[in-house]
Amino acid sequence: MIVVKIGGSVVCKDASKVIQNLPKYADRAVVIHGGGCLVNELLKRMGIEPKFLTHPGGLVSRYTDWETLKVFVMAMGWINKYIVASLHGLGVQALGLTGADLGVVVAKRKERVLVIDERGRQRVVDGGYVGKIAEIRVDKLTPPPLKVLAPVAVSEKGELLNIDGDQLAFDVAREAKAERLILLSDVEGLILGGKVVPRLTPEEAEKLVKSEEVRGGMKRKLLMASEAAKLGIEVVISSGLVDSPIDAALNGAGTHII
Amino acid sequence: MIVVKIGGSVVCKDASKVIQNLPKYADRAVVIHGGGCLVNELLKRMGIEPKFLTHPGGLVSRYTDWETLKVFVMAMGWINKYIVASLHGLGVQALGLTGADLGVVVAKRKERVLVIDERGRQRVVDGGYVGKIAEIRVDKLTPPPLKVLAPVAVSEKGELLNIDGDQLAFDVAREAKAERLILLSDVEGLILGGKVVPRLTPEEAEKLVKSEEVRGGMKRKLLMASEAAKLGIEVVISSGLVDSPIDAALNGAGTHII
Amino acid sequence: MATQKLVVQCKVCGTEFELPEDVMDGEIASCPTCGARYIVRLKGGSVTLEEFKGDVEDYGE
Amino acid sequence: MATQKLVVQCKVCGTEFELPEDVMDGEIASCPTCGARYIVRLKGGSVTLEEFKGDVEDYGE
Ligand SMILES: [Zn+2]
Ligand SMILES: [Zn+2]
Repeated sequence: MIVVKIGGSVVCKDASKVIQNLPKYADRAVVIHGGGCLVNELLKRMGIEPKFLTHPGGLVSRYTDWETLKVFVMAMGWINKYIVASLHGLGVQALGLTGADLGVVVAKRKERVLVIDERGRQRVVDGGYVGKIAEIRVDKLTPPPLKVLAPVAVSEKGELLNIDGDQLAFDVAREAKAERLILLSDVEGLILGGKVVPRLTPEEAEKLVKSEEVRGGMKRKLLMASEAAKLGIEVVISSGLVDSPIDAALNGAGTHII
Repeated sequence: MIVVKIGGSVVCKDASKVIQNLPKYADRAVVIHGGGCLVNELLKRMGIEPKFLTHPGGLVSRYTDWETLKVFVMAMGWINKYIVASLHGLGVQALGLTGADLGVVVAKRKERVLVIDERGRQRVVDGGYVGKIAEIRVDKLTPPPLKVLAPVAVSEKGELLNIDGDQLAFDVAREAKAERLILLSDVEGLILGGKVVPRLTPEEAEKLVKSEEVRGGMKRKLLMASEAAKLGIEVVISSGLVDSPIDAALNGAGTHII
Repeated sequence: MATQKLVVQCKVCGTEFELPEDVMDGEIASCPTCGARYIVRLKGGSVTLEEFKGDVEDYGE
Repeated sequence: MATQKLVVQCKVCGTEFELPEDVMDGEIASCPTCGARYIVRLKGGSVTLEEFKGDVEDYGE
């Protein structure tokens, strides 16, 4: 099985190339998509001010209150159904899911988080509707039919929760003992010195995470990739905007962590 | 099998009573929901002006352009996943679907519609993203697990389409040869002379459709109900806002067309 | 430039008839002789008549 | 009404200590003697200390 993560940057720029390439893999892939960019656009359009939390150590994270959760689920719902409908047009019967459907992704709500408040004091506040993945029912995700999974989980209490798409893709790949995890975004791979790094061992990836050469989202991707590679899952970080991006990734494009 | 339609008025006012009553019927129901009120609220909030078409004969219908379709699918997606997640909290593994998922509801886009334009002349214009149900794959809707279906269909070309929820519920009931179709809304049934009419034959329902005593949405409900009743499906029009509304409908509350 | 008259010919009875000056794409036009109805198509400056078989949705639902 | 001092007692070493006047619900307070940390809970006008076991998410991801 291969796990294909369609990053938000691909979703918002041009998902057509990936979608057209998916039918070929319909009987052996699981698709996970992002869409943060559409969430931001919608929040803006609806005049909802983004809220942030500052954590001890200075890390700032988005605060998902009830209203933001609603927008998150709605935006992901549109992306999910757009992909599924497009696949229908290409002759593939796909099933779009959130974690709530059949309880495929159960998460624990971060009920209490420690923040530094506006007065500079440490305070414990409600964590909002963000989840930490607790259980994946991978038997429900195995193709056929092709499953298209949104980064939305459910809590035991029946709450919908915002979860991280890369983390979800990684967890699904691990639980499914997938052969490959393909992370498609708008970058061609890990770029060092102006060139795509074709291949990394898990150890090299880990070293890079600790270095200054790699930033933010790529850091997290490499960290997860090195973990996955140690479990025998080949991780590919490559572009979802090129022609036949899945074929390309399997044929050596991008950065392979193996 | 019973088909339970949760009308938009129930969704927007208080869906908790129906949701709490659903687990009991999880192994023999199919749920279809509406949500027009949330669509309107979202359109307003996003500053999207509702567009309308005037048809020969004076009938006015909402025009679903691409932007409106997006909002429609997003609003329905939230409602769908909210119901599914709530059921998860009650211990029921449900599967939320649009017609695009597994191709369960295929519709034909109304590509050309006849309108009276602003100058009073007849004109053929693009019909927008509205669908006429063409095929329902009822084998994919049979419980278990409990399916929760949004009024969104897919075209053969892979377009998402807005379809009418009552029509969908009626078509699913017919295709599934359901015993009962329960239409839950914010009214207690067909009210004549200040009282709920407990029972109607299909012929009586048809007569009422032609009379002046019944208006708008209720007219359409009665028309479909009389058709359904002739096929041996008992239709119940009752309130979704009371305690255990499905139990109540099955125990004689509301208007039964049989 | 003088206003150009939009003259079309009925495919049923051959009558030539004039379309209103402000005719829009998709508008329904009827032949004054035989009553045949057409959808007026304006594309790239040319006018064509498309048969109107009444096969459009009237949104009656 | 005179400002009421918010005095609480450490559950570990028994030291009584004062909370800042503008303390908010959920705020972390430390015992000045033993360093034990608490979550301050303000409910219905009364102040209680909840043990802070550090079992809150720090959002590290
Ligand atoms: Zn003629
Ligand atoms: Zn102490």
